[in-house]
Amino acid sequence: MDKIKKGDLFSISGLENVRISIGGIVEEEKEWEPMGPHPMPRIATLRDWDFKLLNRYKPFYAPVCDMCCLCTYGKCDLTGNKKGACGIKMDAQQGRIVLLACLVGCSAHCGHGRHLLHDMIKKFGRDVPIDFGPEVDIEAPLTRLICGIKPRTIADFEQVFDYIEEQIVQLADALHTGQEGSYMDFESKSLHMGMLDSLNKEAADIIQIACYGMPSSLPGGGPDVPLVDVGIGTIDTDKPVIIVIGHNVPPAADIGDYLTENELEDKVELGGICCTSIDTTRVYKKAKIASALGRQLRVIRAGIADVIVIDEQCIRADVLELCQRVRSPMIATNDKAMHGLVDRTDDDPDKIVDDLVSGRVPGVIILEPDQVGEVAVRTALQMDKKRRLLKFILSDDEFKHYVNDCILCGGCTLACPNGLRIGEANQSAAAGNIKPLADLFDLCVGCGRCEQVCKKHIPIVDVMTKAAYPQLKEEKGRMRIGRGPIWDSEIREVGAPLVLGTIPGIIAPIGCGNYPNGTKDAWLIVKEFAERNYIVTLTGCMAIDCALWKDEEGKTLYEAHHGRFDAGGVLNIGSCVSNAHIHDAAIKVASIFAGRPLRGNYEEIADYILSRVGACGVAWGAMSQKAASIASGFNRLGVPAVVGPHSAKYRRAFLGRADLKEDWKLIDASDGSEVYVEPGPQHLLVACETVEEALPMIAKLCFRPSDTDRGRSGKLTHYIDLNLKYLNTYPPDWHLFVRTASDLPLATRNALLKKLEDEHGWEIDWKMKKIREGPIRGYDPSFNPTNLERLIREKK
Amino acid sequence: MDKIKKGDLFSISGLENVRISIGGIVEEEKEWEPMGPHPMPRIATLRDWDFKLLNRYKPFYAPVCDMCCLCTYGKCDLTGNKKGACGIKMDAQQGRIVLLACLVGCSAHCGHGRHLLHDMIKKFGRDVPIDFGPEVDIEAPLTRLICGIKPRTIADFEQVFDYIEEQIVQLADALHTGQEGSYMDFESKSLHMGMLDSLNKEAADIIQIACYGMPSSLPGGGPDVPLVDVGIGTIDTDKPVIIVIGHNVPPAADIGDYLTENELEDKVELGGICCTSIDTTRVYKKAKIASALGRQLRVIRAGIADVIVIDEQCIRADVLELCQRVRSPMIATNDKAMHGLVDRTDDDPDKIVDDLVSGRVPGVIILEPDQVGEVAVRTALQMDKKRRLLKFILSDDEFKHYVNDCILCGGCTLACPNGLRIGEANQSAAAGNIKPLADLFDLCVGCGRCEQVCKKHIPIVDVMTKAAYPQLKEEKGRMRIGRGPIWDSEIREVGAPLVLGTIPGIIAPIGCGNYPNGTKDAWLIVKEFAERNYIVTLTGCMAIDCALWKDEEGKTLYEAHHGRFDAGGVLNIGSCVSNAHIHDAAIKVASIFAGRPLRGNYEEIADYILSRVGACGVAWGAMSQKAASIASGFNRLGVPAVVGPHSAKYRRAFLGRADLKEDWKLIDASDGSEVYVEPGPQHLLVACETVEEALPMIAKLCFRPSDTDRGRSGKLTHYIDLNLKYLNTYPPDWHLFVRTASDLPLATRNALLKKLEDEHGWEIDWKMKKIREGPIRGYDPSFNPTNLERLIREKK
Amino acid sequence: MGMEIPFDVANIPGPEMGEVVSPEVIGSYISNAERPLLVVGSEILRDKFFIEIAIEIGKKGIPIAATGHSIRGFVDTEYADNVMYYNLHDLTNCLRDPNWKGLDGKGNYDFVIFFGILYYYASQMLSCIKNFATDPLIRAVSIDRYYHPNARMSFSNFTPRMEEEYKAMLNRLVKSIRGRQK
Amino acid sequence: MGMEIPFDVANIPGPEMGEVVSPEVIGSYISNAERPLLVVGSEILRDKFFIEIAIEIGKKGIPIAATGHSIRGFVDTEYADNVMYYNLHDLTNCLRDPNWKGLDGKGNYDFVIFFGILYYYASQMLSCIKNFATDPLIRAVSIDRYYHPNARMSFSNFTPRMEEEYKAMLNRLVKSIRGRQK
Ligand code: SF4
Ligand code: SF4
Ligand code: SF4
Ligand code: SF4
Ligand code: SF4
Ligand code: SF4
Ligand code: SF4
Ligand code: SF4
Repeated sequence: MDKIKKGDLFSISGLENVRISIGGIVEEEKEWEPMGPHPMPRIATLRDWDFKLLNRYKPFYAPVCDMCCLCTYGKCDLTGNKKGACGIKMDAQQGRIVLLACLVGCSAHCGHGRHLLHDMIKKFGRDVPIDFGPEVDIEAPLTRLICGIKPRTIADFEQVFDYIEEQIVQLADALHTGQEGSYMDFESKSLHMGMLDSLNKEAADIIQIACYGMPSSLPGGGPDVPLVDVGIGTIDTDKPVIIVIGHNVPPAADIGDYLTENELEDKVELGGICCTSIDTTRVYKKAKIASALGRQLRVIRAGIADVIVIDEQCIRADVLELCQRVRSPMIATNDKAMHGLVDRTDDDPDKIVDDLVSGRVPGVIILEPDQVGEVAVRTALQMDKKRRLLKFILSDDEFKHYVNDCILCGGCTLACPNGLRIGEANQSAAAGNIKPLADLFDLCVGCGRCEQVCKKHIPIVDVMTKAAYPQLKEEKGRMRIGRGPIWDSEIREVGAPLVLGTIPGIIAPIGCGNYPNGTKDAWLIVKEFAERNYIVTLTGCMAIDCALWKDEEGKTLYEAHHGRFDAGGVLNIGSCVSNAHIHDAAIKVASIFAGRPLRGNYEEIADYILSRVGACGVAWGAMSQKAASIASGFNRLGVPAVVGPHSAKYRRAFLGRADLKEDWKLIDASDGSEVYVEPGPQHLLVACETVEEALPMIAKLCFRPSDTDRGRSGKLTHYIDLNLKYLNTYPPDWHLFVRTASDLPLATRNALLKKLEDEHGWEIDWKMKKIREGPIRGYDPSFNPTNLERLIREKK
Repeated sequence: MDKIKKGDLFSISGLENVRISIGGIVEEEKEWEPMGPHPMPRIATLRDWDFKLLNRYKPFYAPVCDMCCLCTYGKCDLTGNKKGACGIKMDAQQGRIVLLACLVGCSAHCGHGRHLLHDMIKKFGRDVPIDFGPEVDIEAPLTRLICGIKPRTIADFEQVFDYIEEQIVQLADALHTGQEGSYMDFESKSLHMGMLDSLNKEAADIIQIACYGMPSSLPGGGPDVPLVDVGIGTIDTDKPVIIVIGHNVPPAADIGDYLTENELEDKVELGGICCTSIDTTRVYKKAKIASALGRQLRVIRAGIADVIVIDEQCIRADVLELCQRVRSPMIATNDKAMHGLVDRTDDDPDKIVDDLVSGRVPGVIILEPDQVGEVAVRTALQMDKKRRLLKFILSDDEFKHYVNDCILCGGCTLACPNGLRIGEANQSAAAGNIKPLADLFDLCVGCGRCEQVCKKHIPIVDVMTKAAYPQLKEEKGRMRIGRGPIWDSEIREVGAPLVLGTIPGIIAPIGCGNYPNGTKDAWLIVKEFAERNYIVTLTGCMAIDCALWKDEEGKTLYEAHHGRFDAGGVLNIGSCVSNAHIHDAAIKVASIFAGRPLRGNYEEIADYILSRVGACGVAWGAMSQKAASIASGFNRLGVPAVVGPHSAKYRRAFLGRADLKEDWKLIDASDGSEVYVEPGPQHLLVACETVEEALPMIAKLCFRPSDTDRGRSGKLTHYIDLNLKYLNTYPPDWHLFVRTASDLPLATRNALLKKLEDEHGWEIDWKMKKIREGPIRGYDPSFNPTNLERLIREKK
Repeated sequence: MGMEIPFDVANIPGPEMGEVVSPEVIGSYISNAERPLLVVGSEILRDKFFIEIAIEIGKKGIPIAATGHSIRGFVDTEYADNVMYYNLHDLTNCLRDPNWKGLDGKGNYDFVIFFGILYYYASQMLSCIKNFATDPLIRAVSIDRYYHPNARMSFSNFTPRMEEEYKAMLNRLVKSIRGRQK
Repeated sequence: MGMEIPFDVANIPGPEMGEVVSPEVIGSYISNAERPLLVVGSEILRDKFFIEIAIEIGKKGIPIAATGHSIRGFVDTEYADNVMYYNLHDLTNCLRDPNWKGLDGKGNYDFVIFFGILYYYASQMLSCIKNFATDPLIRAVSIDRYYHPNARMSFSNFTPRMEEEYKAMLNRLVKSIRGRQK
């Protein structure tokens, strides 16, 4: 096998004139697992499963716009579910827009993954093995599940991306004017897109882990990953500072390499924003995380960067203009975001550095990651000297001038996505109290819309930053670096408690920072569930933002909690692409704990997860198109998600109807009987208005029909308790989740039984402490819930 | 070579445990042509070329909406080139929306092509040869040009689609919030997308020509293709009628096969709408073309179809509802457009037919094309009997009732994309004069928006159809079936006259039917240029619509003109995907006539075409996203396009500035000297308000710097003449195109020289009949224009 | 079309935008509605006054769906009559279903008043109702200090300086609602 | 925000929508403009009256760009003073460039009047001017029988029955324009 590799060319006698290229070397497949029913599913393959989900969790639409402007028959007015000129109705149009968002999100991950794979093959060769150490046997659960492939080397992911790309284009085709007419089919396509996206993410993260030796189950990985600094305050601005922004780590990795090779690790700060920063800490020990997306504008404007290196995604579109304003030269490293600059790939580094330092050009493009390190570092070293005397934080006088200038016209408030009352805060500041203004700093998502409309040309963002500067300088948190895959051995430990419900759930706060109320919400969500012994798995901006806050003892949540995939753990899985490992954990529960076949068997595994794995995603600040496709990927796999109120602007939710009995019919796979169950999980995708509402909702979405009574009583405890704590009252629906007395927490069982009797008219056998009548169904420990007829073992 | 094929598995001794699959068999490449500089270009590869185009033809933006609603940071107000929350400015946002449109358009063609390839490989095997007969040697100019591949069998297109799909996803990635910030880079990406789309189309059409033996240069093909019936009036409703709609021909082909095999060809009518109909006539002799897209709603509502078969693209999204209204059962055959129906692929045809005929289901999905024929035909045969007595055209009484009911509220007019004054026409009809209403029939684009807002619930479309019924029944045209590739031998004939300018140009009316003023415009455009000895090459809806009108002798344009690729020809190239052959013709001029290297050499060929091949696309009714990507594909290759006024809603144009001398600097490749030239072609993409304006504009965009004086004088003749004919005046800029007296048409030379002297202050040597001073440049027959420095042969 | 600027300036949904009306107009609609419903959100907690307004409306016989964590306000005030926690997404999803049984099992509502809900979340839910709860028609209005184009009727924007005027509007509203049998 | 329905009902561009004004308001703006330009389109050909209106405006010293095939109307009327064919796309593209030299080589315009242009094409060009011709500001207005939200100022929609009213408006407009040196 050493001699023949994919991509090889060899000749066969008699065919000298022909070169034969090896497309793929397929090892005997029986070796690991027989192929399941749905390898490499196409659009229609899993449509039945989707329709099952969609009939229970009916797509709910809230248009952001009543018009459609996608073709020149339009604009069309679709208000009131009217049809456009092409015949599309408002509901289908909303499904179409959701598919569009998922398309863009999924393409971002796929585009990134494919790009990464090209670069990694170029740098490390095709044969980098996929081997995550002794604790991870199932290296790529989603790849096995969806593609039916067991990747051995990174090159094996070529066929994965081939598959994804083909499917993405097929789905994009469906967006064309005059194609799909049914919102149900649009949603099935969005779910397909979401599934592809989950696969993207797994591929991308596995490739980078394999190539860069990022933490896995090798020593120092998993629960034992080290902590890194987080926060603007942790960047030592006395040194030259390089800030990397985006999602694609190779250029940053090259900077790290260059610093190491040139013994500059302690002389130059390498900090990052967004997912690239998380991944940089996985490859370069001294890297720091300046901030998540929400602070990007302000970090750049604060002028701390002596050079800014962007790659792709989650970069402000005006980054070049921002950089110029604070004289930070910019290096663009990716063809998706070239910002009109000149491509200097392969040019002489001396010349490039000179052009950047002299200010002859505001930035350059270098598309070869391995050419970025030298240019970035040398530029930073020189710029540091030049920029040392520049000040970008407002002086006290300037600040005073600006806040006094404000005429309270309210224009900024109308422009602000969060409706922040800046005028009033300015007024307070003018009167000597800067606290209201400083308090806005964390509520602000750093978008800059306010400044553009201010008739008094007040640089509002700078004014806010100035007011918050003392606290900003102290923004110093700690975070675990991204650990990557959950270990098979961990799954073996927690599989049973999770399915039985005794670990109440996996809570996965992921994604962006478009919070309604600042980063502290992220912290509170993690804290509440970690302290209740849920497993909390984070990725992306939420993983960063929750690290900014500390408890009374000065500890961040990462410091206060262990990093094991076990009760009470607070795990940073990694960047956005790493959240595939959360899917993977759920899949591995089905596979390792329950022994379900994995290969090409998506439907069965999703059915298993929906019915039995009490996991809930939380995308409190979800903002991007990626978040749309990520959520759709979780949803198709049977994992619900709670999102913040801005997410109502995604237009679509998946909401179950607890009041419709027919919607909650499951099959007992043991005998084929139909069972009406409690609404668990009640929703697949739902927004909450405030974090106080979200906390009990998250707990609620961890109920599963398979819960044992012990598990259910634990989940009920948290559900009721979180309601009492944050809503001051019992939830109106807690009784729906009671099947039997032993479902009730022991400590409060009597009181709860009494409530069931009094408030819900249930019949209680007080002698036996049993419920005689009331519940939707009784508790049957042998209940084997499924939505799939084909899984019925024996028809009764 | 017979024994080993791509996809084959074989074993090698010692490696018994391993199966090796053949990925591709690469024949020695030297065989045909050395590889050029840019095979399989990626996003950044041709960016320099794009920037050259974009600096001359600066992107012009006209937002349809001042807001952005693409992520949940929004909606953002971008009015006045403000930035959104992500930092994107209005101009870049418009570029982004254009890229999005091109993405959807390109994906539609790619999705279709890939889907077709799967089906064709399944049906015909991988080895169907690409062989278009003796007159076509360069079988796939775009594939050679862009990919550097010479496809031998249809399976070779797998790598073409692999490449396109990867690039599409890379480009889709760039749409994500927080990526590209420069409108120039968005446009470069749109041009890349457009180029990919041209490749898509070539691949798709070549595959279907190869598999179905559609016309090519084999006997009966090319200029000799037969004529078919076009128009609602040609469908014999006394027979069972099957109507196919969409773009993917295999299901329709299967219907044709079934009819032939069962000797039902004369018993059942197979008609089509949109491109599927064009392609159906290429595979089944008795097929008819019911209409282009603009009549789709009305054809369905007329109730003539006993069964409707849809595949993908350009199908009304409410098709199922429309079918139900007239009790036409529907068969969906493509996973991109499933309309919420149940997938019955592989189900028993008896059962399906029975369910459809009984009305138990309104429609079914059958995803295997080869299962469609039987079901469609048998259903039509049975439905014909059931539907025979149904009437869907309004009775006289109903008509009277409705037109009387109209209260002239004007709601319909405000809803109508063309602002048609329906109320007034109703009023006339109520007063006894139905002509105004009947006249609206052709102006109407058949969108149905008016009906939905009518407070009196007048079925406006039916009312209009009733009024126009007499003329509608007489809508009987004739069209050549799509001929596919232009022959190499034809190119050899016309290469010189085209480049020298003595054939004044190739006019390519293509695309949709969103005309401002009805289908007759399409006819006029073709007529005007064909009669002036331009070569007129049509595809898609314009090819259909122009066939609806006849001259005084009752001849359609296809009947009045020959079908050769030569002066005065009126060619139906085929469906939308066939318009790749128009690119191909231009490329072949560069390759065959001028001997430019083709392989992987896009930039040079595009440069050649821009400077020398007087071709102009006309998309008078461009409506869809495909039209956006098609136009971008033409533009990147150096072919300008004139579009109708609705196309201003595409948001972007590429407009040159005749008044800016610097924009028109070319290089003389012979010696490297810089030459300021006349603005030819002045625009790459421009909308005209009326057909009267468009006709001279199209002529104008055929000027090329390489024109010989004889060629130029011919082009000038037509340009001036069309201006005089349609605008009653000389064009204000005709003098810009005069380099020397011999550029002026002989017949009017003196008068024109006089005008130059009087009106433009030129100095004329009246004795020598020469121009002494005035022109932008003199005429230099040896001028070798290029935009590419690297093509300079010898620097002076 | 409305004449007010949406509180989120780009929140322009299209041709149908809510009217700015007086409290009395809304009051009279509420009074004449068959089955009105008051939907409150967490912003009512910012001042006891707003909870009291909600309760006063409730006391006129109008059921209350308390969304977000607004239910706290009622619990703390010990008002429990005809008020029930509901997630706003969930509630709106029910509202768009003509067959929904309502909070009391007696059927869906015909007039819905949004009060104290985060602007953009409320706006989206109003959009859902406007576009999809059309048969039978549910009229949804806002009595917040924001102009809500997706509502059928709405107040205009109030700045913090106009808090007293806003409160006066609410008082006028309460006064103009006819009490009904609960 | 405007109070009129766009002639194409879904043509709602966003927060900035043109005002509906009287002919005299536009007339006074034209009179006070530094460099006004009248842009006419093919719809002026539907009635001799409109060509005459354009010519009357032209005679007040305002240059005319004749787009579409409207130039026919001037040629046929033998009016050739300061009128020039221009493609509308091309013209708008020039207008958005502050350095454009104008029809007379003397520079760009500050006030542009659209008249007789196909509704949706005009609307798009007005959108370009509104969004991009901001520095220095070009004000573009419409004097067509349509409400044009992308124009700064516009008339409201006229139905065919109101043709006479519309013509009267145009007469009032002409009267209100102060003549100027050509
Ligand atoms: S869909 Fe978005 S871009 Fe289109 S009109 Fe509505 S707000 Fe504007
Ligand atoms: S895609 Fe359909 S709804 Fe949208 S603008 Fe085009 S015709 Fe109208
Ligand atoms: S930068 Fe902050 S305060 Fe300004 S509009 Fe954006 S979120 Fe509001
Ligand atoms: S827009 Fe400017 S002046 Fe107006 S309230 Fe805001 S900060 Fe003050
Ligand atoms: S979490 Fe969201 S905002 Fe943050 S880096 Fe990832 S995609 Fe961007
Ligand atoms: S993509 Fe940018 S401009 Fe569009 S809504 Fe999001 S933040 Fe606003
Ligand atoms: S169907 Fe015809 S008349 Fe009716 S709105 Fe559409 S284009 Fe206008
Ligand atoms: S909307 Fe109906 S009633 Fe009103 S003018 Fe049109 S056809 Fe007549």
